[in-house]
Amino acid sequence: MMEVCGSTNVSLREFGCEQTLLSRPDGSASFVQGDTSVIAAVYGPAEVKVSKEIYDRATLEVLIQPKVGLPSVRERSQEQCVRETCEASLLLTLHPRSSLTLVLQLIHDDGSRLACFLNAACMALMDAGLPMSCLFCGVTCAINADSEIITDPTAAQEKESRALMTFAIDSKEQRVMMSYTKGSFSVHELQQCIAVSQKASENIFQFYRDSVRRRYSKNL
Amino acid sequence: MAAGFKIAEPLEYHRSFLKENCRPDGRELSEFRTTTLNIGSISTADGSALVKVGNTTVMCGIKVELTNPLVEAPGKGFIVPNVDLPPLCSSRFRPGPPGEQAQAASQFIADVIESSEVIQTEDLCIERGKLCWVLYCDMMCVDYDGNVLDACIIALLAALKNTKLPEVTINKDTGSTRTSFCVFDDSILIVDPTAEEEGLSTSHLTVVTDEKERLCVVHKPGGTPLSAEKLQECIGRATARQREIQKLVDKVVHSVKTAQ
Amino acid sequence: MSPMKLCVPGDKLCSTEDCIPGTGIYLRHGCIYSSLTGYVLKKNEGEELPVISVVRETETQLLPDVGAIVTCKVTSINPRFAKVHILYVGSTPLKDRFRGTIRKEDVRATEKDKVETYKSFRPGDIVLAKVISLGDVQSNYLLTTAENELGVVVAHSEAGAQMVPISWCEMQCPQTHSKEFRKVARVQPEFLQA
Amino acid sequence: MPTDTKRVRGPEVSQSPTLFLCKHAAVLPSHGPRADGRQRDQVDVRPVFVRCGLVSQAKGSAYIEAGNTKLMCCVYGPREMERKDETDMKCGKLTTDMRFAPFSCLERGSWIQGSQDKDLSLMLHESLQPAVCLHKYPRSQIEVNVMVLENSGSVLAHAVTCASLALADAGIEILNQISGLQSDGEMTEETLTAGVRTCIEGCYKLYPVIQQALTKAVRRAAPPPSES
Amino acid sequence: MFSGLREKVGQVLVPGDEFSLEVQETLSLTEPLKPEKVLLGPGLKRRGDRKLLVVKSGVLRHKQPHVFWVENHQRRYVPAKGETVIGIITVKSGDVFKLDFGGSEQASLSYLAFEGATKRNRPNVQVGDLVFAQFIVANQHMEPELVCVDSAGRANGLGVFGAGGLLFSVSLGLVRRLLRPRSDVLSDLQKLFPCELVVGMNGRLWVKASSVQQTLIICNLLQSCETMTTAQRQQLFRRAAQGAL
Repeated sequence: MMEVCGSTNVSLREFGCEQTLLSRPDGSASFVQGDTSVIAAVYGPAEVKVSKEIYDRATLEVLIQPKVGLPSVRERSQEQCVRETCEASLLLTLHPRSSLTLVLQLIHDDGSRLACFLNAACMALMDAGLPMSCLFCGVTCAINADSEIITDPTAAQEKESRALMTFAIDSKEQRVMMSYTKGSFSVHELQQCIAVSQKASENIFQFYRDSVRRRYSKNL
Repeated sequence: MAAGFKIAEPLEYHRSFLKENCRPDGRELSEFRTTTLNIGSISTADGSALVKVGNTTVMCGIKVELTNPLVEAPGKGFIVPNVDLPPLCSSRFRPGPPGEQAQAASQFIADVIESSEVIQTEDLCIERGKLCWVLYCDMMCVDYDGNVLDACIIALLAALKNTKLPEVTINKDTGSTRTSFCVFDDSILIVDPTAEEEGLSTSHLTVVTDEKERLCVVHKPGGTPLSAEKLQECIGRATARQREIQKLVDKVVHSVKTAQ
Repeated sequence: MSPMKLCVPGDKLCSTEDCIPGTGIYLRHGCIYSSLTGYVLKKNEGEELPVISVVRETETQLLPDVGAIVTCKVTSINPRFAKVHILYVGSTPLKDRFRGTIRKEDVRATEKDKVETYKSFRPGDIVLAKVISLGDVQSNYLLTTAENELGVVVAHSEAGAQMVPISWCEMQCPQTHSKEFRKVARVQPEFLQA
Repeated sequence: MPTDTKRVRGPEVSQSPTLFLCKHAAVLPSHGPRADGRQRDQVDVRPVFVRCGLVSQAKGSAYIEAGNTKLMCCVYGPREMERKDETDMKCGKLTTDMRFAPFSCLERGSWIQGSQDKDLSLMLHESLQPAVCLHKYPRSQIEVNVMVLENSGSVLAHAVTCASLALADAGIEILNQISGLQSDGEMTEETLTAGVRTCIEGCYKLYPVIQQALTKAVRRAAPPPSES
Repeated sequence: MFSGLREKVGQVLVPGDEFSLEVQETLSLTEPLKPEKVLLGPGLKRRGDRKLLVVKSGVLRHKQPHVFWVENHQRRYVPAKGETVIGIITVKSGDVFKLDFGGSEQASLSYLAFEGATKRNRPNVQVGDLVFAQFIVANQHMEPELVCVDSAGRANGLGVFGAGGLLFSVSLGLVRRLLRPRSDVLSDLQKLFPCELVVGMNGRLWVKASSVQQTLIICNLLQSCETMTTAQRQQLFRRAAQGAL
């Protein structure tokens, strides 16, 4: 792993999470990062449409609902990112010919929304008890005009940034599962951002573990 | 019965090739397919280009229109990129509105334009707050055999170079090129995947670089995780590819100019 | 050898008095016309007149026909039937997906009422089968494996290894040596090699 | 108009700059040679370039270029019926889809298929239906997709030609090659028959071109089978 | 043996946690020398020969000698052979009924899988009926199959039921708590009202008490049990017994 230089800020905003907050879905979670907030709901394994049936694994669908209005092309592209990340961590072959649906509702957007979608998705999948080979989390990094790296930026910080990167990191080896970038940057900056995200992911995974422990505290 | 093996066990079939460091179509792991480019072939469009990367064929047509700039961005014009994957190009697409893949591709192209600053939207403004240009860039896939995003970017770039705006000059000095990679079995990297290889691989990675070899987009929509070293390897390959494509585009644009 | 004659659809080839119509052609007003682009082939099959056909080397068969031997992949099974995807008709690969059904009573020729689909096929198996009917509006192509040469040709064990047939109803995993039940086709060496 | 959420959207209204240029006299001269120098009332077909089997993914494909009109057609199938309830046990189904690329006309086309496209699809279907031996493809469908890359007149006619080429290239049994020509304008009965006659004559002229393209494609695809 | 795993029993695990199944080099004298096989329940998967992977979040549980599983609050039921569930008949077709049991596909139930049923003497079962049945086929490859007879051909409590009662759903975790031997919730409930209770492993419960009111009270009590500690529950039951609800 690369050395994280001293000037970069690995601080993350305050997190919040609640599992099983909805009664209808098979699994649900809300995830809050600062003022950004997302609710995720998972349905399945349920019956699958014949046209979408895959004979040796489950079919996963991801739907992202923006705060207002209909989902647009931007949501579609983020859906693809979330879906493929979930597909890589879920053990889909254990539920062949069935469907999984993940609905992500944006409650409030104050930056790092893709990261928040990923975190909410992971908590909801865990809540639904779907078999997963590892956990994943999302981290957004912004590079501002002074070439400083800001983790988990707010909407205002995102706007001022020169480049914006979101990574999904897996819990096993802290490798990059997904990357989504905007703006231009050097190779060195990319490597730095990845290193920072990997460091930040440790905090998030610890947070995951703590909130699951809290949830099961009654059963201990 | 080799053909039987290919259809019945496609993954095993590809693995048996990769073991030998080659691919079913005879290419090496890091070898691109032949790329050809033809520009200005559509007279009804203001700029057009046809790109073939192996079998994959993408046509980009640009239509230029006039409109009013937005109140919140009075000094900016518009670029509206859309990728169309019609049922014509592969049996996997159905008629009707664009599917998820086409939509994600459109968004990707829009991101590339914004990040690489291929065109400054400020340059498309004719009179501040009153009149500006809108460039409708439609990329139409005619033959879908993998790596469509690469072909789309090349087509877009070439078509933009081919576009002439009446009485307006645009500086289009930054070009950008992308390179697609596929990850097989979590560890083997291949470039310029065909449709079949795309379907079997576990992860995709797309790197876009500009002329100054800065990175514009590093897009990896999920899939199996990748270490930082592998990523570095991909970026190195992408910059090399960028130079090749730049040369190709320049050559074709130049040849068209001299022909006029 | 003289170069073969090429024809396009609508070409008049000869009169019905000269040849017996084969494939890739149609009859109109006592004449034989081509309905395909391809090579004109005349074959003498011991009868008075030669059989005339138009053939294309690439794709001879576009659709599964009754009586055709097909190669398919099992996609799902339930106690009454197995659902398959047809991959090949004869030796011609199909570009598009066609679905077929092997009903429990069509799995084998003897002791039909003792057949258990789960002991005959598993999802993912590659099966050789024969088309017995095109089915009806609601159903798929109906297939049978009730012949010695038909049945499972490639199967993977629970451990993931390709299994070796040991009898007409059992296969063995080379790794764990566990045996699994299948309706095994009589060994066809060329397929196993691949 | 409902907003299109499935594409990257631009400004709500925009005009083509050609609207602001002064229009040249749009009236066609009723005598003398046509604008591109071809003769009136004669079988003077634009030079046609035809090629088969260009699209790797399709079962059969064809590209036609006549003057500036450029069309592409792909044939997929026969494949399983998409909708189970429409399955016909005796006869296959032919579906046609004809679309214009947004940059194919002088006016930028909308993304959503207009009624014109649907009408053309239907007419294309009607011209092809009788020629295809659908009874040979029970319970399956054959899809014909046409994409107009550049429109400079006679689109439907060339679409028909192109589609029949692609069908033949796909190895789907058809009774005859069809080619189309179009003549436009309001017609009296007399000029109509004359028009039809010139069209038929023109089609004959097209025929060898088509034949050549097809045989070339077949030769490329496969060597002649040995005579046995 | 499996000390790594043993240490974690009763603790919360999350997907991705790994354990080694390596046999220790120093064998303790108190444990038998013969290497024993570990039995893995829900939430645990073998990875290769030596590794064990946690795939679901929850509390690790252990039963002698070497049975381990992860207990979690899953709501969606995944069928397993031998489990008994409450299903609703949805279709009668040919020789089988189709049942909805809340899983990813419908289960089949043969006409002949009822006590005393023969080809002539078909059981009287209608669409919409509730059936208490046991899985004899339940795996990822096949359509699940249910029966209403045991291996001896007896009903043994299985079959059609449910006139006048109330069917509702709870979490799978609560069902397992109810079915535990000497279940505390169940014993508390028995003290309250006399009632009939059918518990399906698929999270469906059916209750019938002497009056509609009592049925509804039991239903509400059971549903609220999920999120309560033992003390809270006992207090609630006491209030119910006093007629406060």
